[in-house]
Amino acid sequence: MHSSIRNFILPLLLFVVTALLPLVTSEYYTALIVKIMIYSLFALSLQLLVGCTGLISLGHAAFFGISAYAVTLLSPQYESGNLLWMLPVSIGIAMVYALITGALSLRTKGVYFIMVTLAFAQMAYYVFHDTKIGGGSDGIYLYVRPEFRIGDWVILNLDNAYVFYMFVLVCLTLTWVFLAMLMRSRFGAALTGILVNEQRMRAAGFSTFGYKLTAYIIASGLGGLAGILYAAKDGYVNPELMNWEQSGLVLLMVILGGMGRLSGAVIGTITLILLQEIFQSQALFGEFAVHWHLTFGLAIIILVALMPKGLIGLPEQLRARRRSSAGSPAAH
Amino acid sequence: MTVLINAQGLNTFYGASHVLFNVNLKIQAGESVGLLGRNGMGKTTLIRTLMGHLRPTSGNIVIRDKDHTRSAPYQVAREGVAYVPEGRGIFPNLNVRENLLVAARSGVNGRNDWNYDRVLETFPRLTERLGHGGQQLSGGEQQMLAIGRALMTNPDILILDEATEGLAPLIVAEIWRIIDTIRKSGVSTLIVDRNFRKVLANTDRCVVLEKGVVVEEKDSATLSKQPELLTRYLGV
Amino acid sequence: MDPVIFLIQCLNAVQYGLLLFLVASGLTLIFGIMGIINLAHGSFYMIGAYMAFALGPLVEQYVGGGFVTTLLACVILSAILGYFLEWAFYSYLYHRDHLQQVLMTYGLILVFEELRSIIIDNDVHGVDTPSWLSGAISLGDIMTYPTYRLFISVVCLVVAGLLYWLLTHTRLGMMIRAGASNRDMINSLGIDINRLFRIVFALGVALAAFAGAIAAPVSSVYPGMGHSILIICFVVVVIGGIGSIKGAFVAAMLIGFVDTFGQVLFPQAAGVLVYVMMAAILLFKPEGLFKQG
Amino acid sequence: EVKVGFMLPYSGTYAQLGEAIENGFKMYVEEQGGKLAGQEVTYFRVDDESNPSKGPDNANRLIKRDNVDILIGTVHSGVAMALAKAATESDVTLIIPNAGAVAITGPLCSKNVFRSSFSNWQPGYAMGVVAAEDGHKKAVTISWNYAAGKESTDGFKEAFEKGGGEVVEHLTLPFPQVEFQPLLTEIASIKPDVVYTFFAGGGAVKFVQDYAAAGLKDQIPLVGAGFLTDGTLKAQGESAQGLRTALHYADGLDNELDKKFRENYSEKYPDLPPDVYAVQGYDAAQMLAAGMEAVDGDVSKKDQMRDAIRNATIKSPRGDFTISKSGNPVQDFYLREVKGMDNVPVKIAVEDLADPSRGCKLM
Amino acid sequence: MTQTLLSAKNVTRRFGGLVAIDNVSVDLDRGQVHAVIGTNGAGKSTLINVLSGEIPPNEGSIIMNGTDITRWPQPNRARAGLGRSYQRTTIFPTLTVHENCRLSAQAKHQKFWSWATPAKNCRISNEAADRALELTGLAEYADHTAGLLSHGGKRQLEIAMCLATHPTVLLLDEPLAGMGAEETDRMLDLLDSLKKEHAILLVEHDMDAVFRISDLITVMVNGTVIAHGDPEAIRTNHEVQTAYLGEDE
Ligand SMILES: Nc1ncnc2c1ncn2[C@@H]1O[C@H](COP(=O)(O)OP(=O)(O)OP(=O)(O)O)[C@@H](O)[C@H]1O
Ligand SMILES: Nc1ncnc2c1ncn2[C@@H]1O[C@H](COP(=O)(O)OP(=O)(O)OP(=O)(O)O)[C@@H](O)[C@H]1O
Ligand SMILES: [Mg+2]
Ligand SMILES: [Mg+2]
Repeated sequence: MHSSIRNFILPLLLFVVTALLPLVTSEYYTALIVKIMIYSLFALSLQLLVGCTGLISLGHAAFFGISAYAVTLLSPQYESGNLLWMLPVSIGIAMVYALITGALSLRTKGVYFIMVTLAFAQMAYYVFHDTKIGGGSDGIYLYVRPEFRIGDWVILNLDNAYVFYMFVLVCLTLTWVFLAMLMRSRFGAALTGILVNEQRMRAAGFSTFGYKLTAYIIASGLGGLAGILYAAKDGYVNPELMNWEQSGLVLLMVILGGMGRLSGAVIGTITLILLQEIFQSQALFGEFAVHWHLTFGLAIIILVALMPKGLIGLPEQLRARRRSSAGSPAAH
Repeated sequence: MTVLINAQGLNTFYGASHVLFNVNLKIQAGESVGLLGRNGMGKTTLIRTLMGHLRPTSGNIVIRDKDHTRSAPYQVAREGVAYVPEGRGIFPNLNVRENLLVAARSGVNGRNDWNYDRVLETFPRLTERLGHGGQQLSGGEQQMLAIGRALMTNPDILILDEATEGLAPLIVAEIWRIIDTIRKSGVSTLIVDRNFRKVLANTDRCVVLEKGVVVEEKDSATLSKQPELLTRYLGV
Repeated sequence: MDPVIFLIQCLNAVQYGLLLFLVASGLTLIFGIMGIINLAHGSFYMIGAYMAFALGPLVEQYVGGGFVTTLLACVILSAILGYFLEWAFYSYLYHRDHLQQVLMTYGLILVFEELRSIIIDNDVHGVDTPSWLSGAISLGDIMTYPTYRLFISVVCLVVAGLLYWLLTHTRLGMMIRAGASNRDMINSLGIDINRLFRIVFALGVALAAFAGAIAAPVSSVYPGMGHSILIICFVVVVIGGIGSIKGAFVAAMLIGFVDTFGQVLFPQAAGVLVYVMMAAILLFKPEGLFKQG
Repeated sequence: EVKVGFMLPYSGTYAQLGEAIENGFKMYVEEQGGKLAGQEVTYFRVDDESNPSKGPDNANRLIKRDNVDILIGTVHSGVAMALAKAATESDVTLIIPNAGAVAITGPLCSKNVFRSSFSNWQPGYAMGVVAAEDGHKKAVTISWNYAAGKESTDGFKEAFEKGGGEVVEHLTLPFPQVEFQPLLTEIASIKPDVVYTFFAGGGAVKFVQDYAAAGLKDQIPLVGAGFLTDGTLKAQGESAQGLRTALHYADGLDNELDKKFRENYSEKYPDLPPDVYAVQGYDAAQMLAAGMEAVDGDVSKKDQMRDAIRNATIKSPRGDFTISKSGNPVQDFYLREVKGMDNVPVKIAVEDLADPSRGCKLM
Repeated sequence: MTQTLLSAKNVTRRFGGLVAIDNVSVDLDRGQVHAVIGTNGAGKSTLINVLSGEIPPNEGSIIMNGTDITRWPQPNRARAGLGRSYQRTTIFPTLTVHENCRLSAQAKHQKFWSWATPAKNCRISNEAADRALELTGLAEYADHTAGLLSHGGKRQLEIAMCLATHPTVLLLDEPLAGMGAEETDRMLDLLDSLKKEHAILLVEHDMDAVFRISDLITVMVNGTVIAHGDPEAIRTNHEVQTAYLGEDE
């Protein structure tokens, strides 16, 4: 009984509540929730790499940006594009880029991997920044939100704010469910094994390269999905979407939330975005809100100092503290 | 004879699991003590507690009349305690020569018996591999290096946790011979080794741990004449 | 390209490479050898530059010294800052996941930038070249080359040499490297690793700040200056092979050449060339050019 | 009451500009007694961090959270693009006090978007006219490899080649790199008659210093869009003396309004120079005032208000200017020369220069 | 009627200038424990690394069941039935003991397309894991976190993980190191029972154990084979005594 509440009823409740939120919150907060959901999806996709497989990528924004650009460029200029084919194609483009760059970057390990992924992302960045493909450094507009349609029958029109909200929510939920199932499956177990000790996995008979590459491509595809949603949300894409700072931001979300658990990515995202929101708020901080980087930075430092396992480790940490007041390994 | 290490009533935890229960251990200067017990009984834990890597929840550790219960490992080491850990702890990114030189130090009262040349004389195999990184050594070579490195600190007491693991019989014999010389030169030793016969033969006294409790503490000579005890505690 | 211009471009490349090395050298120490992923390194560079800007007049007024005194003051102050920061922030992170350092240092970047904006301002400032170095040498028929840039190059070479010697030929260097790979063990050998790391960290910060201060007259000081230098420094360290001073030096030179000639020969692709080079090198040498150990 | 939202950079490279714009704007409002067309003005501000990827969200903070009536922003072109898009979508009036992206008043122009500053094309064009008049035949242009740089140098090229010269080479380096030495060497090897450049902020300081240090300053005249020497003179020091640039503003214009503006501004913000950014902020407020006067302060009459702005003549410290159909100022561009800490006007380079606004459907 | 499951023919491996194994040939037959002993740094672990595919040989070939597998990557060899243990403990420290074994066992049934079924429900893998733990005497620690085991416990787990993959050829690198007397006995019994079905290569420095259990012994010194034969021949071989065993105590 207890576990079924935890595993089924609670998430369902959460879903329903989130789905109903736009009815009570203002337009702005609805948009904020959409933003949080998109970034959560983005962070989840990175969690698959960083927390679940141990592949720390500092170039994940490339896929976010590539798909965002793809959907923008594929859309006809003055009418609504059809996501039914644009969605898979845009994600597919990101995945093809992931296949090529992943096959190359996975030859390296550790910090070297971090830097190679960064390099490939910067290449994508400069392609869009320095050439005219996508409007150069100024970026380009997606004038009309895309929709799902078959023939003339419009299934989902994302121009409607609530439809879009629900669409993002469903994407996020499906991604979560998909990743949760994935991580419990044999494939996921193998990823965990690679995270912990790749050498042993190979000795046992796992071709780890294939696993890592698959994980890399899946993560990129999901990152691309987030990018598409982002482009649809704002109708504007810019090369900065795939800059290393964007990659760094989503990495921070994962680290802050805690690594290895899906909820970590989401909690990290929510926290980071809300903190930014709060410290920037003139209503709360008055004139000092201009210096929000200071308060935000300090908040991050404090969070790290107090929570060695990220935000999701917090309950565990508190329980452990209550249990044994002393007698841990000496901290030298 | 002066007491070098005197640990009283040690209780050590890993998180919530209680591993050492009221352990007492006293080592005199020049004395050689063996630590016996099956796998997982807490031998390594006891050593790490003595070294200051783990902090006991209760009990106290006195080394040379100074309280070191809450000291950091480097403070303990500076009292002339050298440690060859289980798993060797070689610095993989330093070559053999550097692994040795980084540890070089004269002993507590300025003794300088052990230096680079003497260590290499003792382990000629290392001489051939001076420029190689620690990571590239064979298992046995690493073990020699770890012992050599500990000796470079000119210790008064040498703690060997499974120091002969992975060594060829010839070398093992050599190491026991060295332990014997070290012992004869007045350096105390605390030895954990799976070859209990050798331990018994090379120590003055043995402490037997079972589930974190000291269950036996006897002269090595006496203990070796009591096979029933050995069977009970070591399963042989 | 005519040969004179080609030679001048080579000179530019070397000089840029040397400057890059100087900035990256502190990072080599902290990141490559101590294993701390310190994103705030760019901020230390920025702090050094701003110190040179802010302290210059003060030093002149109260101490009476010139440029060298200012540099010295920067180095000392930043070393103290580094020592304090290690104690206050970094020392908690060694036994944690490496990625937590990334998060913490990110927080520090924000704090430093904002403090800079509050304490100094958001303006662009120039720092004067000391008069005894303000001359120029003529190159080709219409170009000249400032003496100060040569001075920087010489300083870079000296720093490179010192650092190489410190790390590979002194016991301190061995201890640092040993401590980075196994803190517990070096501790067991009687070395106070905490203090050692604090000192090394201070040294790394001082190096970064020194680079900022000495580069200030040619780069001027401006908000966000630390930001732009950070990534390229990581690229230098990684291409060279983590933990290798020699590697960092070679990598910085390589980048100097690729960047210089890239801008001239392939202007459209100049932005990506460095990254293409890094990717290519790492694909063939997955551990950088001169991996340690 | 009218709600004005500032979306400006308050941190990072452009923070200083953001501050100047806000100051200028507020100063005009205060000169009117804190009211525009009888309406109390309340301000909201958001730091845009000059980060386009946060642009849409930041814009929505003001539009949706704070429900502002008027948007003022911003400095960075990419962010301005995002802002223009968000403003158009929510039909909020936007006055851009700096960003010069040509597209905003070109193909993307919209009836709710105005600019109180310039388009990147304009200063380049003005400078090109002068450079050709001066008899230069062979020019090299240099800028970062980004849209603003390209647009500015294109403007220069258009005028310069119309005047009989030729741009032989367009040099670029990746944004925001500041290692100019290789390109300076390249310039020395081409030996053009004149070099036109578009840099701003830290890049401008360093470029001017390096150009002088490389010994090129005395050999090949350096000209540029005015930002090359605006707000950067103190840092550039000796190396900027004598440089000629084109901009819609200069220090010490022969104009009563300007004298008063500078006096008041210096009194109010003694630490800050009365620069072109402050003027652009000041004029943004004037444009808004002109619009609001026409509707008696009822900002909900959006169309009327916007028409009024389009038809207004603004009495600016920079000299009077009108606004084109695309929303961009039609204004005089001055040729200025650096003397001491000032950009002294030499002459009017081009009178009433209008951006061609190619592709704008409102034209 | 012995059946050779794995053989190395004239294998050489160099590290820079160092010849770690020099022209070594070994045959592993079903039903035999083939011990490789030798001085430290003789190249025993390197031999295992080359056989298991961890590193490629510079020269020579490796044949498994009549197939040349010299160019096969390690995972393929493992799936073909080559199991190995490591001299330096190589386990999954953050997983439980049981999960360690289950994950190893799963290598034979990867099915990474079946994403709907949780890995922990894989019956075959679970059974293989249970059996491996039973055999190595770790059953009571099944739920412990592997990284928190004592050194000896980890060594046992190392073997259990190797067994869980159901290999036909076992390459064991010092399996007895770190084990207490009791565990040693158990392990030797286990090897004895396994050898009927498997070919076992045993690298070990515990001479009592080696002589007790092995059928064939190869002795290496500095990368070359100096002796090869049954235990009695080796024990009395003078060269082996001076190079490796030391004079009988
Ligand atoms: N880091 C740890 N966290 C939790 N428990 C631990 C940890 N390290 C060891 N233990 C447990 O503490 C007990 C004692 O371990 P210890 O390593 O001291 O045994 P040992 O006597 O040295 O065994 P061995 O002979 O196998 O080395 C074991 O049950 C082990 O599982
Ligand atoms: N990756 C490597 N790079 C360079 N040299 C290596 C490498 N691996 C092993 N060696 C060297 O090759 C030789 C053989 O090593 P190996 O590990 O095979 O010895 P071993 O017989 O297993 O010894 P031990 O019994 O001590 O474990 C040693 O001298 C070792 O230093
Ligand atoms: Mg132990
Ligand atoms: Mg070995």
